[in-house]
Amino acid sequence: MIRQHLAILQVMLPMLCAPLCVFARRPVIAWLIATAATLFALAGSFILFAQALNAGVISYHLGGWAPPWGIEFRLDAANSFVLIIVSLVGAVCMIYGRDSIPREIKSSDQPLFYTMMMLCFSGMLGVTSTGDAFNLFVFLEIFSLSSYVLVAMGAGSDRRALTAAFTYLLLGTIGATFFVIGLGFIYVLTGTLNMADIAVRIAGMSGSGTLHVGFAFIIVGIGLKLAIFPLHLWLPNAYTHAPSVVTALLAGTSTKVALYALLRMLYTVFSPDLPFEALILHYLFLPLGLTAVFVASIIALFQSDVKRLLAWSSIAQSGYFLLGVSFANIGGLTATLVHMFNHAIMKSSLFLAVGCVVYRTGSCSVASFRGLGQKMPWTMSAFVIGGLSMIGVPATVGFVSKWYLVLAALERGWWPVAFAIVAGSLLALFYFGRVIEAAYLQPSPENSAVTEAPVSMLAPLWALTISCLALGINSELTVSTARAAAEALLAPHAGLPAHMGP
Amino acid sequence: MVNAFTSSIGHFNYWASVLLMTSGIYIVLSRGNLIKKIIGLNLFQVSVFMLFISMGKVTGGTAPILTGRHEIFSNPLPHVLILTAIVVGVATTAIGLALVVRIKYAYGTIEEDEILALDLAREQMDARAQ
Amino acid sequence: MMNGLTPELALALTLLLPGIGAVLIGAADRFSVLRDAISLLAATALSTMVLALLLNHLAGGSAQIQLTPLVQGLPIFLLTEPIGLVFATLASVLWVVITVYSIGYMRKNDEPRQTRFYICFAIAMACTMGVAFAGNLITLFLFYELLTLSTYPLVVHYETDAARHAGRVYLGVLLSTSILFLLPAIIWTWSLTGTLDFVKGGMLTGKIEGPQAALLFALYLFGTGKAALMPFHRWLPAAMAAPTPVSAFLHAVAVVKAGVFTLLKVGVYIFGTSFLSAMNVGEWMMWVSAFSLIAATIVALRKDDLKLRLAYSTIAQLAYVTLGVSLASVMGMVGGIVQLVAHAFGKITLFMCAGAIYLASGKTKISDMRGLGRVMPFTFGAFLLASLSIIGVPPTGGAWSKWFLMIGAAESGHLVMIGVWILASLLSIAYLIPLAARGFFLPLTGQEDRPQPQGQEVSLIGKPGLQEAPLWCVAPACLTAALSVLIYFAGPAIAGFVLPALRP
Amino acid sequence: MKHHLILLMAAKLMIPPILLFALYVQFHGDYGPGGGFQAGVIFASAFILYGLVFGLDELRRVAPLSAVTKLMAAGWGLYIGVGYAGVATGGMFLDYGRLSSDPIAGQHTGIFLVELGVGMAVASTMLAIYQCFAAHQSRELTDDEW
Repeated sequence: MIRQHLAILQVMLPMLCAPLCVFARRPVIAWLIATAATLFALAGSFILFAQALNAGVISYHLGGWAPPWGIEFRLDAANSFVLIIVSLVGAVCMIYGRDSIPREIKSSDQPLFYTMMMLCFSGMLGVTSTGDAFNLFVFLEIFSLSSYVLVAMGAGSDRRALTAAFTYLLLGTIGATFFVIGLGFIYVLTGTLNMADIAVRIAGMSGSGTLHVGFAFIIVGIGLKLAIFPLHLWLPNAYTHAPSVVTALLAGTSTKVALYALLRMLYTVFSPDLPFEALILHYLFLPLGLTAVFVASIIALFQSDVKRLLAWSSIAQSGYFLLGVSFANIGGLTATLVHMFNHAIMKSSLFLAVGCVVYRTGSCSVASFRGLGQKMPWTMSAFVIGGLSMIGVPATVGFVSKWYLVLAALERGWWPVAFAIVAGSLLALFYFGRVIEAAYLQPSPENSAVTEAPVSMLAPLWALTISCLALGINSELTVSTARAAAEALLAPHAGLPAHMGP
Repeated sequence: MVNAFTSSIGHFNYWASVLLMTSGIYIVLSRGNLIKKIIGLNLFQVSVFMLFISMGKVTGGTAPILTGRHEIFSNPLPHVLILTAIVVGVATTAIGLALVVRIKYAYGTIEEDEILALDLAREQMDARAQ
Repeated sequence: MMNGLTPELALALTLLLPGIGAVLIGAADRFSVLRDAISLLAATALSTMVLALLLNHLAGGSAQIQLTPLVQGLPIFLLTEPIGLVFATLASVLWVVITVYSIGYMRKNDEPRQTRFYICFAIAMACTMGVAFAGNLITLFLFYELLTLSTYPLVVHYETDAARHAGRVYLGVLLSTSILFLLPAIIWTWSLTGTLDFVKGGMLTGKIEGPQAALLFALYLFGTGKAALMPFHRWLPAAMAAPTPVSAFLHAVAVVKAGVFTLLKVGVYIFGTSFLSAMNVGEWMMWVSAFSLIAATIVALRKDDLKLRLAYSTIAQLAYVTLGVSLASVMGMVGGIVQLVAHAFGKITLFMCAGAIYLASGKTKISDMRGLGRVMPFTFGAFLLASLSIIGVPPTGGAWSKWFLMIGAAESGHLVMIGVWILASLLSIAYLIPLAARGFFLPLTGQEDRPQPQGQEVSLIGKPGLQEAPLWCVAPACLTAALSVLIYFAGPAIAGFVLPALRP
Repeated sequence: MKHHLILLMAAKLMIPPILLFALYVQFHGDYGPGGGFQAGVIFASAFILYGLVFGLDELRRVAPLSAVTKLMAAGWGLYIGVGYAGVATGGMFLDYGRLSSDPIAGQHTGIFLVELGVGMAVASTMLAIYQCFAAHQSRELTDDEW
């Protein structure tokens, strides 16, 4: 029976655990509840993915109301793939949080912190699972609102977390509202909110001005959440000042979920054949993606705070996503999805490693990394592997991403873009080089009694690092999965009930 | 010409929304006071709510309560959606205000430029300490 | 083969043995004698394995291993083939030599971080074996990159500002070129042909032509930054900041050899000589290589620091191979392979001698080395022999490589390149021979006024009799010097061994 | 404040009708206009009025923040619990029809419980927001400011 309802349960179990955490008297109980929920979601997402691959689209009707009238959770290979990403990073971060969170959050706040974590988590899962555009907005807001709070929770150690959260709130809300405006136009045009149904109904309307306006609003709205290059302003501060676990969770998942929403809108709801969309892809996403890769990487070079450096690197990476999308072929889409998964793994592991450093040294400036190569060998070697992966050294997942992105660019015949992709990843060499050099080749400050981070933090960190290596050496799994997901995205009408077909 | 005029007047609800929307965005971007920013944000959101609700109105329609006396109902779905969106908006405002209160405590001001100046001073202090 | 030792197992062991060695070296951190013994043991075991594989190949056998796919459809693939075997044999034998030398050098100099040093050596060796036995381009690329990374700690061994700077240049140039040029070239090849396996006679025929083919070729040549083609040669002089055994290792055993080896593999198995010559792909690159060759030689002439002079000499010698590949003739390729071997023996000797001189006298400047040959006759004798080999005077190994290269030039009709080689050889006489000549024929002068070199034993200079470096350092140098002469007699055999792989 | 007799008396008189009205809106909601959102806000407004007139300390005694938070979680849990009840009885998530043997009655029960949950959550959220913000008042208001 659980199997049958898994599509909803794995979103709603964390949602139920959120209020339960409020009742927990001791923080550790809240932690247990939260961790159990994430682990359940992780197992569930694997089962769902297998189900979606084997049996096709899973459609779950909330309250028994059939779509397009009722809300539908609609899982195909694409979103169950994203579910795996989200729940994997979520589970790892929760396990990691057992020692890290008490260090950064007051114990009286901890149950509420876990509540927010659960809300954020289930919001992300909901965005990914739902097949209803308005429901997507609601889950997007659940996840965004809770992440504003989570970012602000970093105020315990640095008051700048508050302003960071405030900016995030302003821009995030504007983004969400843009999304709703766009949705309004689409609703006026089609009279439906079910995404698959919208796709069927707008098929012949490519000349409609309303459609164009709605499309533009939706793309800008999601772009704000995704931190597409000129809309990224909230991201560096939010990532820098949030608690370590939150940063790792957000870096690994929030932009991925927004990217998923973008892909869903681009490929399922609006079909990529629409001429205006091709226009946007080529003349907007391509230059923006390239600019993001270079500008953000160059800014990252000059950061003295490692978390901020990684945040800028995330913006650069979202440029890669855009590039992959702008290729508008199955290769590019596969590359984007592969990179989405790989980036989630490596960026989370990097942020977790930085979290270990913060745990021991209380700071994450490049200077505080001096000499850590000897003092925290496990943490720093994980950091090095993550960095190498970002650079794209073979046998790491980053290499696999680069490979497929370049391949897709070559398939399109876009030479300069292929070179720009590798050149951009090269910039990562320089900004990671600085940190790694400080860690290994500079003496640690005198009388520093830094020791290795506790095992409970190293274990999840290394779980990610090892998967970073393992999936880099054998990418069969990720790539075939991503390809299946890409195909699912490009086949919007698959598995629709007869009354909703084109 | 006349046609264009009537069609724009006919969509006056859109014009009203657009006016509110742009005012809201303008306030968010131009005001340095955080509370005013929140007010602008609210204005912006409310304009969207109004847009939705006015779209759901059917001329001559009434509330969709099944009494058997009326034939034409306004479309209730936008109202339902906006009810949800309003809740989201309230939550956003609450969190925003809570943040402003905390900022006031932490910085002693809610003017953006003063906060930035304080942050900058602190960063310079940190840089010198290293 | 031997009972129980299948060729596949031997092939796997070539990668595993250095790896296991690295782990054991790490475990024996506290016991320096045990640690050094393990290093030596691993090196010996590895060369035994490679020799076993070589014998197996000579007996007509072959071995291959396929592992997981790195990206879809491209497995990690190891395979024994003649060029790879030549390189593997060379590298593994020289590893033994360089290990012996390192033990002497590091102990005498009382270097810090010796355990890390040996671990990195072993890992780099495993990567070199991976490069040598790579059965497809992506496997080669994988181990090529890992080799860069595993030698980085060696370059920054001293952890001083100079070493850090050297490390930045080293990693910066090598990773930049490989990611910026080599990786796109590989992906391009893959998207053209759908395979990256090394195929006899190449696989690009009919897939690409004209300027595009030339561009692809240039990408490969510049992308292989380890081959130090100008203007991407800066890392080689920079890496001289490392201890001398590291320099010898980089120049003769692993890194630069892996670079030119990659070029040879690409030339032979990806492009194929017939395709290269038919498309006239290498024309442009030939001139770049010729420039690199002459320019590096001239720079070498002007360097007073012995190690720097040797570094530029290496750049010039590597350009021989690049030139050989761009000539697109079978004999040019053969010349490149023989040059790989001959240069390895010659250059390792030169570096070991440079280290020995430094150990014994503390001198690094050539102008200071007058008369040293009289107190260090073995070192300087070895240096002289190796110099002759590098110049290409018979009967040394270098003679054969020049011979084959010139035949290659004649075969492909680029007679002007013969002139380039002759010029370069003449110039190399000018930068190599004076050192030995000064050492032997000029008197030891001026050292009464000179302050004693720091950290050296006072007894060495200004007293009669031999003042050689420790036996552990001198003996390997003499051995390789002797070998670089012996290679002369093996030259045709090597050529005959690899020719079947080259002729389509 | 104690001497603002008119305010005190007016508030005392108004609060019970407000609460009653809130309950009316709440229970009417499952088959007519009304419902948990509106009722919750009205319900909370009674408490907020109490707090305004009698002071925050008094309000905290009546509705302590910790209890309010728990109530919030409980309301929210109730909503999701009803969803689970649909699953437990063999239907879909949030399928209230299954809650009773008669689908119509089941719908009634379901929406009633959901609205109750919403009402609890909204009322307590409003109260919590009020309490949190009011607590940050920098000084007591003086009489002439009223």
